[in-house]
Amino acid sequence: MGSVGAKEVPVLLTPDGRRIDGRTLDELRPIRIEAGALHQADGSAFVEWGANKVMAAVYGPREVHPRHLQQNNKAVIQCRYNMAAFSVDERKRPGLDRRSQEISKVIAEAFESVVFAEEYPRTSIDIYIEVLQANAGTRCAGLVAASVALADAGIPMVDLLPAVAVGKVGGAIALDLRKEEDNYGEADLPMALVPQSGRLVLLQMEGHMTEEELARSLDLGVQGCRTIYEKMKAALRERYAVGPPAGGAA
Amino acid sequence: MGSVGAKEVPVLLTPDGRRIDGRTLDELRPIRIEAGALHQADGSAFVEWGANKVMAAVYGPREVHPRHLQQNNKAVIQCRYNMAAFSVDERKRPGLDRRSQEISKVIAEAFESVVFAEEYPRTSIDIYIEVLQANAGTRCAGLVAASVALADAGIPMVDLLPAVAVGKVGGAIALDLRKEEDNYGEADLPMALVPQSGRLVLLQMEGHMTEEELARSLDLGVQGCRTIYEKMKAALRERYAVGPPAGGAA
Amino acid sequence: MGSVGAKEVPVLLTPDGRRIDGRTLDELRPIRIEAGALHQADGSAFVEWGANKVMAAVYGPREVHPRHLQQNNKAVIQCRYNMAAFSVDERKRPGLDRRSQEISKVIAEAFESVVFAEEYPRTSIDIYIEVLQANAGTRCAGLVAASVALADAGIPMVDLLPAVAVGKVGGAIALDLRKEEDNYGEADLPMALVPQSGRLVLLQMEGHMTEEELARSLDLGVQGCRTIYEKMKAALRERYAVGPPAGGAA
Amino acid sequence: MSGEVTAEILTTHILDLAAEGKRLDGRTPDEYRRITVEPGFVVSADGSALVRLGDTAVLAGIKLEPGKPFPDTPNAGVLSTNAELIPLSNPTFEPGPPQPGAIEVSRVVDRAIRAAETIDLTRLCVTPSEKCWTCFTDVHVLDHSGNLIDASLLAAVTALAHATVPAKRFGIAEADYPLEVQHFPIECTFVRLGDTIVVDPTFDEEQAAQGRLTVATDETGRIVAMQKGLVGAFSPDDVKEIVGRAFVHGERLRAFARGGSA
Amino acid sequence: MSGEVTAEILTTHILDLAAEGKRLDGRTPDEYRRITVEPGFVVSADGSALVRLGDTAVLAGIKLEPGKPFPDTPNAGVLSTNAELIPLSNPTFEPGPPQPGAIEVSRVVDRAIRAAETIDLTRLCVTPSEKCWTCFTDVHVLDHSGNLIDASLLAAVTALAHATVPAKRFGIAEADYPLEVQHFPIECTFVRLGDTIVVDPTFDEEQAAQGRLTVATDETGRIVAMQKGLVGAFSPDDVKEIVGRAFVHGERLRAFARGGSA
Amino acid sequence: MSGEVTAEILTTHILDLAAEGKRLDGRTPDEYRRITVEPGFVVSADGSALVRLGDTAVLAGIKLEPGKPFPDTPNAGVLSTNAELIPLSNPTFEPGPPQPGAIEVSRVVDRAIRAAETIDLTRLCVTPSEKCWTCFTDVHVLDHSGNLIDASLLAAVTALAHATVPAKRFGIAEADYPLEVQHFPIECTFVRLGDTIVVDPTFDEEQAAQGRLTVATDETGRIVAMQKGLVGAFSPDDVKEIVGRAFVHGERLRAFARGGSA
Repeated sequence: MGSVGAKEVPVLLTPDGRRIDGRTLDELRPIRIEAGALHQADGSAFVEWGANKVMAAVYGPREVHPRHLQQNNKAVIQCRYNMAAFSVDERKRPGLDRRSQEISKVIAEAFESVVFAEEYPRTSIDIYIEVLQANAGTRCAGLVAASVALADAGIPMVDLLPAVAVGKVGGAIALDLRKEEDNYGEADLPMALVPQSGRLVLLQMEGHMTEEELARSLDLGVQGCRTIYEKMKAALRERYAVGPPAGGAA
Repeated sequence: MGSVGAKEVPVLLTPDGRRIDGRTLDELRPIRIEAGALHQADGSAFVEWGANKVMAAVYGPREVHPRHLQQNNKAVIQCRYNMAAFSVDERKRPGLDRRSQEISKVIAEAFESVVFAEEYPRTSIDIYIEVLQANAGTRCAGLVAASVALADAGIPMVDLLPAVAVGKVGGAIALDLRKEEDNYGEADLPMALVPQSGRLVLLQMEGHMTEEELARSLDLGVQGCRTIYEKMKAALRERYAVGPPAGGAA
Repeated sequence: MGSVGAKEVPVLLTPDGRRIDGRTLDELRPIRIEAGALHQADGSAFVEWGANKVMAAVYGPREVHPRHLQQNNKAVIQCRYNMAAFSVDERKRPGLDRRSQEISKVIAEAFESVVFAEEYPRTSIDIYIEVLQANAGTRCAGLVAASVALADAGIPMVDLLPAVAVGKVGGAIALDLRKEEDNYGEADLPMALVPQSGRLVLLQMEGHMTEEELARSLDLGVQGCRTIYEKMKAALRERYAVGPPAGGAA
Repeated sequence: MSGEVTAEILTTHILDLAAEGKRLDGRTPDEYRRITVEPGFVVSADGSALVRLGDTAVLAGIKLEPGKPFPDTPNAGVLSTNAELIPLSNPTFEPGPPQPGAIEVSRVVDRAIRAAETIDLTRLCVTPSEKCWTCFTDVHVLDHSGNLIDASLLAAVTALAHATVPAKRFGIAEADYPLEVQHFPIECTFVRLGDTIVVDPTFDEEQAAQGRLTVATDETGRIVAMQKGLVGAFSPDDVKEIVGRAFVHGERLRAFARGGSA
Repeated sequence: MSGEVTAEILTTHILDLAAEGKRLDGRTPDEYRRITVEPGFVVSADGSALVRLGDTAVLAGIKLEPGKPFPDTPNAGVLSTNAELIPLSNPTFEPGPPQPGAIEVSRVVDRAIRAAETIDLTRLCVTPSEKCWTCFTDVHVLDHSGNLIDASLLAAVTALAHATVPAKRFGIAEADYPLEVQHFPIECTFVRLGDTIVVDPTFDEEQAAQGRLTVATDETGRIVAMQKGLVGAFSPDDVKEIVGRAFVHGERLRAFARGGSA
Repeated sequence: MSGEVTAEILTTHILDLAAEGKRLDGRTPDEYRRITVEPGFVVSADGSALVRLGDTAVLAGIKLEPGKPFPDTPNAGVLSTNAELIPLSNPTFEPGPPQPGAIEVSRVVDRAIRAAETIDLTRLCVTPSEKCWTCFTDVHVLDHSGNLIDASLLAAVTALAHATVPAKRFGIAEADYPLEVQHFPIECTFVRLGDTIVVDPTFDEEQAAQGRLTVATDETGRIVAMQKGLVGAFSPDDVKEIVGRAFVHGERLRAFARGGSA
């Protein structure tokens, strides 16, 4: 979001509306989703999205740890979003920083909004998201991976949760920012959609936009989510077509 | 307590026995006590004492956390004395340092000596003291606030616990030290009194005094506690006269 | 193990096969074992071995803390190996570092291999090892002390666990390295033996040796363990001869 | 157990009222509780403000200390924002490391302050690459009766607006001088109660809520931060409506941050 | 409870099979699972490798940063090895501080890398006593189906062998250059199942094991590290036999670290 | 449960005895247990002492390291005192972060050492504002059979009195030299058992106690620190009586700190 005293800003938008990597304003980066990428987890998915690589695993419903979090009338949904030390340019110290804890919270709340948690009282559904390689949009990639992992684990949900970030770059509203756009752009707006109801269960914003720009961003994001939704369903279809655990993040 | 290599010492005592703020040796700083200053707590009090501002809240009797501290024959009394980061000249890192933990322990033990804990087996009575602005004597101000908060919460006690520090300043024994006196004085002796029995349930000392000076200090402190006791009772009377939560630290 | 850029290496081996302290290659440092050195512990032992001073205490079988570690069919064996801040040349920060945690783990596993844990289901047997003065070989000294402490506590075991380190120093295989030998030598190989079965329950190695050197090291270590075994039994005989707690690390 | 039952009954009641456009404390859906703002409450701080939002009370304190600029921003000072949800303020808070709720408040407040460029960080630079001011904003929640985010940012911005740089005390300048604030971000929080969206929720309304949305705006007409929280969902149209309402309330609350008093 | 019973039946079955020299997945006692090695899996790292050992998957990433040499080794860079057994990889792992198992993996991997002098640390010195490279090796276990130590060291050494020193990015040299590895330590792990000693144990075999022994060898014929783990015992003759087998397997696995691909 | 009952019976018995001026171990109310002091117990420390007070055993070790003076005391070295109540020493201690009891011992010992000006801190300054000695006193409780504070301070002061500044090892001077102690604070602890106040309580007496009071005195006749602990109360007259007794015992215990041996 344009930090003070930062070095010279690269050209983020060409006169003919092309972005730094040649995409149009409403174009997603390439995305590849693999359901069932792990063997130990009850459900898992690996997502490669632009230069992001994110693994998600789901365990549960199972016993709640720590015990005092147990709820009598529903499953507890716990999420741990974590970045590998080597996933970013400057090495990150292992462990959850405040940013990771905040993201874990909003992702857990997003899934609590769609999982039929009351079907599994006194249990825990644990979602683990590991960012292995980061290039802007990791929380959305994590949501997409976790959503497919939940489906892979057979957890009943209202719907899958496609997610994408919209941003403001060089004055224009653009879909699915990559790292340079996120670093030097004016705003970043990640969101997650329940396709069935058309409602948002995750929404954050940082930067600055006008009311009118926000309205356009929401519409662009919803449209992006619907595209990703199709890819998520395709990944799950492929998984069930293949049968037993495929195994292969690579 | 006069640290090594410290800068020049201010004049702490005038030839006519007046202190840096004009008080006599046995004079307290102004003190204002407001019972019921908070809405969420079961009992609360705000104390402004000289340039100290201290808030106390009491929760309980309630379930014990962590559970393994539960006692079968009485309530556990837990205390957390904490200083806000901005309460002192040099910013304090958030969280309990060793000093705060020691003070929490001696305050908890002081209240355990007067609360009828056996009336509430298997429960916890939790005392929280927050120092918002500090100017020497915060543990005594905290004790006074917590004591009024316990009464406000309806916890049965032998008696209220007035508290005050006595010190040695410029060679003289003086009541209720302020910051400069504490920093450059020779000794500090905080105490808390059970007025009914005339016994002390908190007593600490740091610095140096003779046996004779200590004896005089104890007498002066007991006298100061009795004055504060009256103010505590007045604050509680006012609280019950008014009725429902007053609300207003300011 | 010969760190990069270290200062000049002392002469570790004379032409006639004598070591820095005059010992032969297969000679142990002096060792003194005192069973029952503490009063509070259920079992204890103090070991002075060369310039090492190590205290061990055993508590249990007793309730398991934390509770969720409890096992229905056997006792849990927990070990905490700790070094005092002043036990080494450069002051060690209090608390368990990663090395101490690893050593705690392998020592616990060694004792789990010989204690009849199934006789005490749902309990914990807690082994505490405190290194008060360190001079290479502290994990072996700790094992010896803990083993005697377990016997002193009356915990039934297959056998005592003598332990010793073998190393490679100045090209030769040598028994029971002292600090200079460990710092400038080529390899260190601590082991713990079950004398009855002739099997090893602890074995670690760091440095470099050939396959043939390793074979000789194992034989030398087993021989050293058998010598120490006799001293351990003697210490326990003395303890029971004397009767009630002796008391005296010094 | 009985606590859970009570909570369920209360939730049902709140939702029933909301369906009629009513609230437990008599407010309309688009009405804030009474606000008071007291700058300078703590003299040991370089700036401070006590904010009350109905029964919610939050104290923010500022401390400035000399520090070192980050290598990638050699001409800028450093901001650090921290919110403590101390157990004094609510029966549900436990002592211990900061909980996700406290971290969320810290980060949402911090994000608004940064994105709005509340402070001109270049003015906090003393010697490029070598020395700058680090500005710590500590938010201490004293009484948690709901809507901590709005109260916390209002307290933080008011404290910043009334803060002094202790340049003399640290021997960096001849005299202390005002910190100065260049923008005034304000956060307005809404929760969904069935089909009704209410502003400035109480603690009980937050428990009953089906989604929470916070929108930060500044005095230039920009949206500078947003945060959806809690379980629940908002349609894009809900979001647009909320943003409009946030601009209106933001304007009114900003006067408190500037002027201070009620 | 029923989980415990299942585990006991499985253990008995594994031990019965082992008595006949058989294994649950059809391997012989001296056979590794299928190995694949993918260097460069993570481009944000200065070096990386994804290693699969049957169903076990481990990712190692290298990061180099300028730092300060230790006072007692002024001419050497600094190595730091860390293994994270993240809860994503196995149902038995809990979030929280590193458990003893993770610490053991970290330390056994670290010990082999150091004792083998895998990296010539003097080449990581920039200015003696003042500036050097700190080389962080982070091992991220993704799928824990047994034998983490062998997979972790193989991933770490492969990542080091394919790593680049980011000298240009940090303004220390005109161009980045390869890190270079001077020795290739390989760890081979064995467990005792009754009287049979099997290599490359699965997760279930580790649960059933009566002792585990890891032997690290390098390409010059040296043993560089050993670690006995788990409850159980080995005779000196067992150890000698295992060391011999470790040299044979080590030779084969080393090819993966050098070449990278399967 | 039965443990609780046993403890109650023991407490009653201790109080009954105390009412007659007797104690479980045959001592009078004003009698210490047998004291032995062994300086130099640990040669890896720069100073050390093992103190036994009956069945209580405490080991103190000193380490001096070069450091930086605090900005507000540029001409003074730094003291750091830490007491570890390790779980080896008593069945009630758990591994983990320091408990309030351990923190209290650390702080009460530290307070006496500082207030008595045991060490002339200006002698620990090497270069004003730049370099000084940091003197770490670590107290390791080995056997906790009551009265840790008295044993800990006695061990700490003895260790300081016999410590050496390792100036040669750190290249700061040609030779090491004695640390030198200028005052000898001694803490004496008393507990109330009914109307009887006894000195040097055992672990069981501490459990039965109705208040504990520690008084530190030095050889110049000054009181330098006090600490009331545990549940219970003392009248001002009790305090005055205890202070008088503390001066008498202090004189005797001080001989151990100076001379070392029993």
